[in-house]
Amino acid sequence: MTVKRIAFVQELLKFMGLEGRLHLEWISSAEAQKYVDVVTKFTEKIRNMGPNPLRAINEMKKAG
Amino acid sequence: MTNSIAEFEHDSKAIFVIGSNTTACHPLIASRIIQAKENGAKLIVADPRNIQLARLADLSVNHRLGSDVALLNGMMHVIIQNQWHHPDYIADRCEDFDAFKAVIDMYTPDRVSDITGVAPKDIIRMAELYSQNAPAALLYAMGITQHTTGVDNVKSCCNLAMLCGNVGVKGGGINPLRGQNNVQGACDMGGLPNVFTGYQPVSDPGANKKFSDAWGVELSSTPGLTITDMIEAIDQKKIKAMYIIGENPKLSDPDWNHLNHALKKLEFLLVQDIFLSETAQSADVIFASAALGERDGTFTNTERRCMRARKAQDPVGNTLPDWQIISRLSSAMGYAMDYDSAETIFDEITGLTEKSYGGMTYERLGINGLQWPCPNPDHPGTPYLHKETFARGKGKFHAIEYKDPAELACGEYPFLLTTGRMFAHFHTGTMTRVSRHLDVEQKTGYVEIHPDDAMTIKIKSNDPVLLTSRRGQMEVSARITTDVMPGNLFLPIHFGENPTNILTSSNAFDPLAKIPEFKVGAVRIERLIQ
Amino acid sequence: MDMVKAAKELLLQDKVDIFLGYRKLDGHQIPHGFTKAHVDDLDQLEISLNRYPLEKIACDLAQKDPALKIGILARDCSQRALNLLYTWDQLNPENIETLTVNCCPSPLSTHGDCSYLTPKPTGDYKKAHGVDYNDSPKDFLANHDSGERLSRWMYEFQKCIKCYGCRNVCPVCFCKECSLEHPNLVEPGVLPAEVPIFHLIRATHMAGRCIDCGLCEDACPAHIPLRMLYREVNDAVSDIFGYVPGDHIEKSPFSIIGKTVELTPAPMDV
Amino acid sequence: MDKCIACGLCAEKCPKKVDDEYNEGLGKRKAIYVPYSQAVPLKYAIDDTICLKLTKDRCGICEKTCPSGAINFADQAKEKTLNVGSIILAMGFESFDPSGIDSLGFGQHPDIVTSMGFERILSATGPFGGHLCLPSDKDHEKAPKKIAWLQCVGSRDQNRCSNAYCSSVCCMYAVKQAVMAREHSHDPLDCAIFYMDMRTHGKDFDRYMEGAKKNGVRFIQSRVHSVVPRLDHQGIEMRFIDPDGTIQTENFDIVVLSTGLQISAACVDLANTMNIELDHGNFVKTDSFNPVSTSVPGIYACGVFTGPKDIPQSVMEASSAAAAATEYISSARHTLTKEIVIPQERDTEYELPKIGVFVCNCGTNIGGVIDVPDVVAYARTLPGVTYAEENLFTCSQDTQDKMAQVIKENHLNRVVVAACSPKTHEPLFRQTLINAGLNKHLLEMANIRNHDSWVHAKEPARATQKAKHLVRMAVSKSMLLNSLFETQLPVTQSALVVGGGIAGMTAALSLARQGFPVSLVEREQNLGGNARKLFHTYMDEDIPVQVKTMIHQVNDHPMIHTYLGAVIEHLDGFVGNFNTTLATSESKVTIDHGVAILATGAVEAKPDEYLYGNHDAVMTHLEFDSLLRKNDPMLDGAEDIAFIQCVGSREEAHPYCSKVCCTHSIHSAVEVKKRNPNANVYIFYRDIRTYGKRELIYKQARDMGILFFRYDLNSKPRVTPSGTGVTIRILDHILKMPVSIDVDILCLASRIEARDNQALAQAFKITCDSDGWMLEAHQKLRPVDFATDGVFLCGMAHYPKPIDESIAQAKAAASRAITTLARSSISVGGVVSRVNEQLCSGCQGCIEVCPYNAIQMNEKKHVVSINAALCKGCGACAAACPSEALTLEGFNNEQIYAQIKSAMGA
Repeated sequence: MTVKRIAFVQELLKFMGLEGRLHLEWISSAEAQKYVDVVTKFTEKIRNMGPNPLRAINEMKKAG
Repeated sequence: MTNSIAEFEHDSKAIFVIGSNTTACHPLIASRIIQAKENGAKLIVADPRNIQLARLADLSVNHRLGSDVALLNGMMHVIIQNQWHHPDYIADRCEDFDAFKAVIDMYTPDRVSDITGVAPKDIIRMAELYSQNAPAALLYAMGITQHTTGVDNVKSCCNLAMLCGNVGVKGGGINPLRGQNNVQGACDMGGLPNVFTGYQPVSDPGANKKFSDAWGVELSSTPGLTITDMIEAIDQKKIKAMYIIGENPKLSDPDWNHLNHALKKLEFLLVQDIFLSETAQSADVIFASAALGERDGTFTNTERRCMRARKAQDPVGNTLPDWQIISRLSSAMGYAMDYDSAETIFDEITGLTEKSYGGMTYERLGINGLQWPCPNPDHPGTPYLHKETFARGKGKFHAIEYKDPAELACGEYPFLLTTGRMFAHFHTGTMTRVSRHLDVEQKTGYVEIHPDDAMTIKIKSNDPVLLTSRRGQMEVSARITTDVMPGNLFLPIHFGENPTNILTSSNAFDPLAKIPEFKVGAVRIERLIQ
Repeated sequence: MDMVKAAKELLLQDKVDIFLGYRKLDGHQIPHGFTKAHVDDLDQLEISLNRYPLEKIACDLAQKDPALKIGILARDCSQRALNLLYTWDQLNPENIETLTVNCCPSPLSTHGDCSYLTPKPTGDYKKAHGVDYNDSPKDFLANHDSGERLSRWMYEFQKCIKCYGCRNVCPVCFCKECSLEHPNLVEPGVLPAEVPIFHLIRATHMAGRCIDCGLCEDACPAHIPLRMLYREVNDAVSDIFGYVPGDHIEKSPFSIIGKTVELTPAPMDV
Repeated sequence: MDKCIACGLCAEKCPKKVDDEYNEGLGKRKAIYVPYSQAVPLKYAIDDTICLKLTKDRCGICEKTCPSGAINFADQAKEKTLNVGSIILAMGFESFDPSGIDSLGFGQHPDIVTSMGFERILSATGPFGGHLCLPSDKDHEKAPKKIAWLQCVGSRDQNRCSNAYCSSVCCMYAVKQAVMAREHSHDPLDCAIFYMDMRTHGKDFDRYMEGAKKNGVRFIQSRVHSVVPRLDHQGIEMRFIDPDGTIQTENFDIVVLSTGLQISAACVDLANTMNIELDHGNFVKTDSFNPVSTSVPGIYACGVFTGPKDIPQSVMEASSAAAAATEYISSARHTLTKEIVIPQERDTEYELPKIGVFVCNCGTNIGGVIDVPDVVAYARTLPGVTYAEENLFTCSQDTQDKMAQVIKENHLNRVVVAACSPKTHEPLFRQTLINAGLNKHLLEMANIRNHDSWVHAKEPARATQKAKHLVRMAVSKSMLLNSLFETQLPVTQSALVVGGGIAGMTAALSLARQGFPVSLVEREQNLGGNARKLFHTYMDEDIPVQVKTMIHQVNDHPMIHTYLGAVIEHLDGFVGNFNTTLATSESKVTIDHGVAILATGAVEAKPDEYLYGNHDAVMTHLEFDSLLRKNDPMLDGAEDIAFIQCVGSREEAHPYCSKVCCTHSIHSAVEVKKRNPNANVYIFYRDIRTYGKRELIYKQARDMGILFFRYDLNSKPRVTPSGTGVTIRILDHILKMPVSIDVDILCLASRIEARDNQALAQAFKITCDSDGWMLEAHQKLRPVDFATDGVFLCGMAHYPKPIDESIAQAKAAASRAITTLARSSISVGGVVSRVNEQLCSGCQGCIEVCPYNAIQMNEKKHVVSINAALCKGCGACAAACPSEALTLEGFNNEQIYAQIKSAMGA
């Protein structure tokens, strides 16, 4: 169910121009290293993508 | 409104919205504005708050509360300086231009900027957008009128429209957006102290005779009192009994304390409403009236369109349509009214209001209604006014100087409070707060405060705060938002538990129109320790 | 007229207790429930292009009286809506009789489209800054980079005046409590409706549910191209799960846990 | 031992280091140590052979370091006498030590490791922290590019060692290691497995192997000749003969020796002491019909001690041994139990939240990194918190008592424990709340150890900050906690067993012998199932005779009621309270039962190839067994007999191994050869899968001159009629030439096929996998349970298996069933979902997503309802509900949002 929902929401976010900001990974409690790798990699990736564009839009009260 | 709603979408090349939070208060007019925008019209928004429409505007400015005259004068200054005005139109159709220009000449962008807080370049750009995209429609609402300078503000709007030849033009005009669905109709029907239907003055002997003859009684030729005056009169025991129909002054009139004090002095209060409003709760007798959908009748909306409202079901319980209640009361008091239907009344109205309603019948109103003036049965109605000439003949330019609002921020009351509507509720909430969906949207009152100010007084979102004005004190929770400018607060008017009129002043009103200054007042805000 | 006769028959033969259609009243065409007691009202039955989610009225009626037999004037979109409502057990197909009207003379009708919605005019400003009503989701995705997609949709969402018209008119919105009114999900009391979460939540709820009738877009006073948004949502569902809501009476992929669809999470692309 | 709280300070300070045997010598441990990180109980022990204090009376630093005074050098091994009714031996195995085999080079190069060693390398708790690197690289950085696995090291080998048996598990673990190594590796990794026969006969194992092949793991059929570390230190050279017969040389970075399983000398000694009979491989001697019984009554064995086997089989046998052991002493059940006294629970519903926060130092586990006093001070400032304190060890018994006291004195009504994982300690702290008179669900934990101090040991300041965040989140959630209540439902203490084959009968007998009434349902008119048609087991036990005995036992047992010719028509209820309607040809019966065991078995598929059905000489196993049973004259006339393996198995349509056929064919071949030594017997196979002790009859068959021809899926044998016999043509894989053989009888090792269990699955709310086998709750750890509580499985309904395994599984199912049956009531409620009927639209999306079938539709109200007895509190329904009508108690949206909001708004 989760993978279905995530796959869908990823598509939706892509359509909205917000791709890459949602990621799903299964990590068991025994896979500490994988957890660290995934979280580090994802954090790095999001950091490289720059600040959340939605924040800018919601603070932008005036157009043009 | 001089013009029609549909024109904004199809005909206007520029739309200037000032003192109107259109998406929240007139959403379907806002819909037209959005559509106009998407069809290529320029949109200019001037409002002390960051309203939603500002996000879509080509240019939006936040001028200081109460600085409308200065802003408009500043725009006109720029227009005249740049020869963007319409000298032919002015020469042909208007008068008193020179005196007006003399005042305008003094409102340089720099000076206006000092008063309004709007950058000179924005003033210039506003002037350009408005004057260089014809026809341009000017829209305003209570943000213009609810001031001590309300009449001045309106006149300034008119000046601007005339200056650019925008009056009497399809897609242009001066368009005050009415606050209720039928406030136009109520005024048309003489719901004012000084006129009969169709603005025929009670003091005009011809009109007075016409109505006296029609109704078989001699009518007074002295104008009555405005609400503001009435409260004073009650206070002075000049008025002892009051009959209130479909209004909730306990929440809508200024200075709650003063009003309550006065209402207590009444010997008899009769309220007629569909809900048990705050005012009805203190009545001696209540007449329960039928609601929309339970009665026939007409409404005349903001674009002067008179439309039929049809009964869909019988009134609930023993409620009656207002016209039947009034008829019975009148009959009981000795003046027999025996109308058999709303249509009979409408026919009497059209017969006595020849110039504007004379050509209307229920049959002609059909689905879409008719816009007055519609003087005879063949007249198609009038989408926009002042087409060839102004109603009064020449369009009069008024030379208007900027005046400060009655209260300014000071050491003791460092914040300026403005009031208004929010999108989920209507007026005093009698009708909307009983809707589950709208209640979910906003359950109770709040005060909007800028994040910088919130930081200064150390409050977080939803923290309770205490508001104090020269009239009274009120507790309310804070909503932190950049929708208001630093130094300003905004309080919605819908919530009886946080009545804005505890804070607003009844002494500050427009000298002519007597409209209270709901839009500016000085207050203090303090954090309430939990 | 055949349709009037057929509807009268349904009522007179007690095949249905109520027949939902449109009636002309004072020049308005409004939804109306015709009953056996007033069977001659059916002479005023209107089969114009007017649309209203009659299925939604049917749901309300069925909720009050689950045994009520309901007849419905059904177009292509109504049929899809009904299928969807059967799927989600909001209506019992055994209690529903439809009289089909072909409102879609266009060849597109077989694709579940409705020619009544002739291409909508899209203003220049909107074309430049917003989303064209008539663009296809795939073209939109192909022709705009992600920053532009974002800004265009945010422009559209910022127009929202939170009238809830899209939800209220939607024939397949049947929840008793709506997530859009949940203060933990969408900030209440502000305009525009919280950007973009309000519309994304609704889009998510439309996944595997929207039957593309276009009523929401017709209803939207802010001219947000909702139909295109939900089309994309359905395209995604169809691409990922091969499911087209309203096509048949079958469960949505979001309500089935089993192995119907094998998916693995997409790898993280850096 | 009671005092040790496993803080690890002692081991940190201990100066003495030795090779860590747990990590196969690849790492070091101290003289005071925990054998491995998941050890239970988690207590430190002193190795008295190397401890400086104990050997030389020096050092003693651990005693000074220990914060809880748990070190006792004077502790001595003590002898204890226990009086017991039965004994279970589960002593496991030791891995074969390949040091003695020169040609494999073990010990000559660090990069030649045993499979156990490699397992440690891949493990996160292993010597390199789960980082795949060359053991020879001191920095543990250099990653291997090529790894080889050598199968059958210490198994199927009487030359280099004396382990003639197959170790059963090595093929599968080698494939697993290869797949995992590739997953661990950042760069492309070449993995090659050198094998004789790939024995991946377990459930879903073949699929896994095919997946590995597809993903590029190489499988090379070859017995490796020699493994030589290269002199130039460029890896390890391997020489082998490829399937074409060519000698090849290939270099690898790591060579893994897939070492077999064997029984340790200590185990052999113990068995001898107990007079337990062992077989040639030193495994406990058992028979197929009593797979967990030793030769001594009352002593049972399970796991590898009775023969090589994998985890699921070991787990099954363990339950099975438990059943056998309790059968023996069932009259003593409940004779030693004690009642617990619980204080009256306080009603806190109308109290304002008074939150107590207990922050644990966990010795230095937390306190060594996180500034605990700072966290406590911070906790005091949080809204709702009226009490906060610091504990050295929150989980210690005295702290527990103190906590209960504090809760009572301060009238706390919410408790937040900031310590370790709720997984291990939540039950303990819940008990503390119970002891303090609070509802046990008014507890919230913040895991500041596993989630914080352990992972951020190098950043103490930020770890403290994070601890504050975690505490704040827990506090904000705890504010919204409610008391949750459980109710008791009575259990119907009887069982339903579906299927009257060997498995079903075994389960029924086991339950009945332990005093529980059983209803045994069989669809046919007689008991026995497939077993009635079989001949002998591979151990030469006469199956029909044994089955007859079993049927008698069932029929004679007063606690078993057998329904023949009956099918399940309808089933209601849930664990402890099932209600089943059976239909026989004459009547319908309704049975109340607390549990159900499904043992519906499987069937032999009818082949659709090799002339089956078109030629009298071609038959299946069951048909051939019938000839053997009846001493059919057809056998006497047969001079040439052939068997074809994998008929319909391990193919695209049926990608599983039928598991029993290799042994069956070989056993039949041997039987033929015994009866007629001159007969020519041929077996056409793909991999011979005579796992475990079965390997011995494979050897016997070869010794007797039975001929084996390997074929692969691309070149299956072709069979054509030739008179009364048939001709088989095949490409010989050694000669590379077509061979044609005329035979009188061709026996096809036909696939074993699952029955159509759809109706049953629907009734019992269980699932079947894509091959039709019933799906157990967990393939390794819960092999006889279903996800649905109170329903168990055994026998071939689960997967094809021989009689001994069926019986073991049947006893295991009985054993698991008794965990429910032995109780008079079950608790229901607590962390379960709840329906708000006002909000439910009756769309039933939740019903579809509930993996436990705990949600029903109430057609009358058009809303759903939750069966708290079935709900496991997974929350899938709450997530699926579009209108938030469903709430998971203890994890409701408000609580989760409160936590998130608290996390975001620092």
